[in-house]
Amino acid sequence: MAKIKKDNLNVTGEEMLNSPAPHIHSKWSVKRTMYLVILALMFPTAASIYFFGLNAILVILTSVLAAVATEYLIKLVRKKKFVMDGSAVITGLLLALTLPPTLPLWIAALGSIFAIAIVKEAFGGLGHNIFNPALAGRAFIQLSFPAPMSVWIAPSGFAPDAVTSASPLSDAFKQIGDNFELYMDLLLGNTSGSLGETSALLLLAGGIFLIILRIIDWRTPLAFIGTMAILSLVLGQDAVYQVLSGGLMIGAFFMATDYVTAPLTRTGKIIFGAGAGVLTIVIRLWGGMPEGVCYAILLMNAAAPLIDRYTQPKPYGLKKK
Amino acid sequence: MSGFAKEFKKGIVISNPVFVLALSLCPVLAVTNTLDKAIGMSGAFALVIIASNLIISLMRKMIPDIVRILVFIIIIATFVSIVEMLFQAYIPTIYSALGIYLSLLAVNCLILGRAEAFASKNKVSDSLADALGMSIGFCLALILISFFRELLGKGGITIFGNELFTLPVLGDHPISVFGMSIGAFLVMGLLVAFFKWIGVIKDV
Amino acid sequence: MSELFSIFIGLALINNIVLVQFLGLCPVLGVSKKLGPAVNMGLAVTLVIFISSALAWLANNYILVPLQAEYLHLIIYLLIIGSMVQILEILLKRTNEKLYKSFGLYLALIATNCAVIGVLLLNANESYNFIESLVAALGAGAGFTLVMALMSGIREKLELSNIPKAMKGLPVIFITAALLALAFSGFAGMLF
Amino acid sequence: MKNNILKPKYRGIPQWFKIPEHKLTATNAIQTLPLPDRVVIPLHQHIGPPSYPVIKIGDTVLTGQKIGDSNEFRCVPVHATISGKVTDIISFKDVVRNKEQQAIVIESDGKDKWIDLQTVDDPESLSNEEIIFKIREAGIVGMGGAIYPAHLKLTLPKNGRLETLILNGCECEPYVTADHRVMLEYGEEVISGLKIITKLISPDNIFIAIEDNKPDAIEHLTGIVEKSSLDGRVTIVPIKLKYPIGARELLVKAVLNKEVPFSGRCRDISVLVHNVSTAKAIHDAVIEGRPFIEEVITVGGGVNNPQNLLIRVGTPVKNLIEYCGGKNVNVNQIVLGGPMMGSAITDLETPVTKGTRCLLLKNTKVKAEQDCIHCGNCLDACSMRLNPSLLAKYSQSGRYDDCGEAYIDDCIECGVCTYVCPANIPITQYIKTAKQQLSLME
Repeated sequence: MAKIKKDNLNVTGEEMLNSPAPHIHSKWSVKRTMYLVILALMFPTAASIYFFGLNAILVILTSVLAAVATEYLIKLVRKKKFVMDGSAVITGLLLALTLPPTLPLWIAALGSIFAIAIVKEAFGGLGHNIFNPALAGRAFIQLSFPAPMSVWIAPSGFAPDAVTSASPLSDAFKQIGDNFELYMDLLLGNTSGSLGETSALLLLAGGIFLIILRIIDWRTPLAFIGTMAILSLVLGQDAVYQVLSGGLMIGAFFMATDYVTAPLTRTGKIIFGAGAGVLTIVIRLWGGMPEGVCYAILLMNAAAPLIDRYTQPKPYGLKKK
Repeated sequence: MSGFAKEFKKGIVISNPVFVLALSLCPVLAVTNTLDKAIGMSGAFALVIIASNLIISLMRKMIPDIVRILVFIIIIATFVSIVEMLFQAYIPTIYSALGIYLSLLAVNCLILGRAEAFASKNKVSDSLADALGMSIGFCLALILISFFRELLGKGGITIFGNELFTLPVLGDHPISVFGMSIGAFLVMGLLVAFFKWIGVIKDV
Repeated sequence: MSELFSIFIGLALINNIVLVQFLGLCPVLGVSKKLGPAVNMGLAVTLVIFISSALAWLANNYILVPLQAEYLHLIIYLLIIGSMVQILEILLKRTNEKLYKSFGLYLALIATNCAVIGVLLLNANESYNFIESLVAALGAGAGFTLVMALMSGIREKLELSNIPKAMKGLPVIFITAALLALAFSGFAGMLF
Repeated sequence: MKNNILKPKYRGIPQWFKIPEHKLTATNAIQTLPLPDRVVIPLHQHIGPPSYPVIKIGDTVLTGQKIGDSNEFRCVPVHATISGKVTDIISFKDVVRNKEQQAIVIESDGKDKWIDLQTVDDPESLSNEEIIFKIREAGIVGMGGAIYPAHLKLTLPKNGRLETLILNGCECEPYVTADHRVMLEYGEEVISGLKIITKLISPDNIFIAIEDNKPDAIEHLTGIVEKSSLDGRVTIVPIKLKYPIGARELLVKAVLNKEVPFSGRCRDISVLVHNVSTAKAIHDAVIEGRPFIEEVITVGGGVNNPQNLLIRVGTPVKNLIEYCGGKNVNVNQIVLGGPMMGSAITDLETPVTKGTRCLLLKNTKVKAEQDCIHCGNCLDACSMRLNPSLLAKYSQSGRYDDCGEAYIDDCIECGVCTYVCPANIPITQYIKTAKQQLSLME
């Protein structure tokens, strides 16, 4: 039995590629996804620079650069190829957007380093982390430096005279103003607060942009914000205020939808969002922390593998037992 | 004497009770936020393990096999109670800082483990060497962990009220997380990873 | 009532027995590879803590205090736990073979679990009354079971991850515990 | 009487994962490829036990003469597809089934002398057993991709019957237009084949499922049905085109809103699915007595002149490419089968076998595999409601038993998960590996 002779096999003598099926591929890629998220994050980033001027630019730059540099160094130490896939930029940017504008820059950098080195790379890098790096980074510096992490200034753009004021979620602020004006300020972002938490409208715009492009699933933010609104009403709180203030918008659209740390399944995403909503309201109303979104999402991150486990879709044709 | 040296060295490096065996972690992590507490705990640990190893090794032929674990626990618990009373009487600040973790030495897997695996089967001098080696290994690990936790979590090092030095920026803004349980897990994890990375610890 | 709730939440979430007080770490490191065994271990520990808390409170208040022999409490507690684990094992084996098979293995381990003795010592330190001791026991058990379940879920996911060589095994579990504790710090200062 | 038109009940994967159709050859009439000088006919072109040579090296064979067979009932014979001399029996690496097998090489004498064909005018004059025997002897296999022997599907279970017959005119793979052209140009034969199948299994309901991107085929077949004796018994179902709706599991869902039981067959819910080209082959075998030696194949992608060709089984790929004007310069990959499920070949002498519907030449850029980012695309896109990312991870770390517990048997290897994966993970390949390992363990 002779094999087909090799020499007359290939008419042109070119080597043909042998790769497994399928032989076509969609436009989806990790880089595309990441850069679209960065694009969506430009809405709140622009708002933060508009409202907090130079402070915002410095904090954002420090945080992003520290994140990228840390990732680069760790890949160097691990002798792995560094890919500028944008995930480190997202982590740095998201972290910066949860920080107060006047935070000492070295603290912002420390948060970024912790987020990338411990929360992400220690587990093997992108795709392997259990907790959202930006949120864990924020929780880390919140716990370490409670004082500088709760200095809030009124939005004054590039004007030099920053005035400290109460954060929207602190009790003092709850007394002021007539409701409609407060809502408008929260919506537009004309309030004190973390860099990216100010303008609910622009965060919503970024989130809807990602939902339309199918980068994120609408279920998580809807379940998150919906649970918050319903629970606020049930518990006799101002629902509009609870939804618009603090980090809920950025948390619901950009943090809770983080692929790596949220459940895979659709049912799981709803449970994840709803669970985060319940925890947020519990921490806001009864907890000692000023804001609950960050911890609520981190706690749900820990539960995500379990949620995934119990919400696997029923395969085609499988009869219920 | 070579047997003594071997058993002694084993406890410090090759099977360091904390980093390699990952035993008796609850006192290790709970008391390492300051150097003072770590040293206090190491002292208590050394007293209990040396005394109980000695007694158990001496009595090893008398203890009936079937109740040996119970007897070990009672012997160890007795020594722990004695150490507790000593600490309470002579160094009350450290006694109250250590809290329930001092009592928890009684169910320390390491002490019980050495009693069961070594002291009850070996002659007195070897058991003593084993206990000494384990104590020093335990002490070194505790000091290492607490050094980093105190340095970062307090921004400087203070031993028994004497301030040794303070870090420039962190002195004013210490990373207080390192004083909390999070810091304990973090430092422990990173230290074990570091030892694995430089090859001191092999995969178990 | 709210006081009891605070005790429960305190041990289960705020000062979680594993993540903040480091009690019961050995099983969290050892038996949390798969969800089923982890939860079984958690439930077994809860049961043992609950029963031994009751016995320890009785022993403390009706034997040790009247006799002014509180210095013996450590030895008494250890005896209570040891004998109780032994009795439970025998009872389970006689009555429910299936439950014994799923629990039995862990019961022996529980005798030296610092979570159990730790809760008894904490109860004594805080001088809780009988009901409070029981609630504290339940809270500690719930906190322990919760962490066991979360940890095993995470570890099943980590099994499939590409963890750096030096981080594999213990280090990554410690880091996970650290981050879990960080997440639990959100409950700090919670008041009802 | 008018045949009713039914709305499909299942619409396939979400819209945003839709795969471009590229059906560029839909209007190109089928052309007959000139006879090759040499054919290589593998002996195992079906699912089931292989056949063995019944001729010797040096024998002279006629077109349509049986050259390989075995006594096994589940085996189908293979036939000489040109007349000439058997020059060799070689060992042949079958890329489609990824195994080594025997193949018979025939050098053409250029005359294409056929064996005597026994024609039958009226299939009603034959008994069911005779028809099934004829179908087996003709070596017909399912043309939908499963290459399962047709006569086995048509043999009714003991004391059982099949209530529903679905004729599958869905051709969901991009580029492929072979079935589309068969329906347009051999419509009469297809319906004649359908009649024979109907006679064999006498189903209660007959459906013809055609995707809605082929309105001409729907219209054409409707016209023929209305003129035939089947008028009134057939329901035409226009299916929304979404890959992989042509797979029988999903077609059954779309047409009947029923699911084939897990690791079961269509037969378990009393359904029979047959491809339109199989129906045509059945007509050829029963009415014209011709064995299955010809098939229609689309040559698409990077050739100068994409075509639908009627070719003889065993023709080397090289001949097809040359007939279509040669390949473009930037082509670096040749795929036998569609772009989603086909196999890449590196050897232009590779013969086209039974059931191959497409030859695709394309330029592929290999992208490096990255780590899974848990985006859930594969989960959302999987028509079988599996968790492909988990299956791939289990397979990657060698945990094949866990793959089995995650219902890997349900996977139809359609390739959509891999298509939508942003991290370029060859999920389908991992799943295939795991399936292979699992079958080895048994």
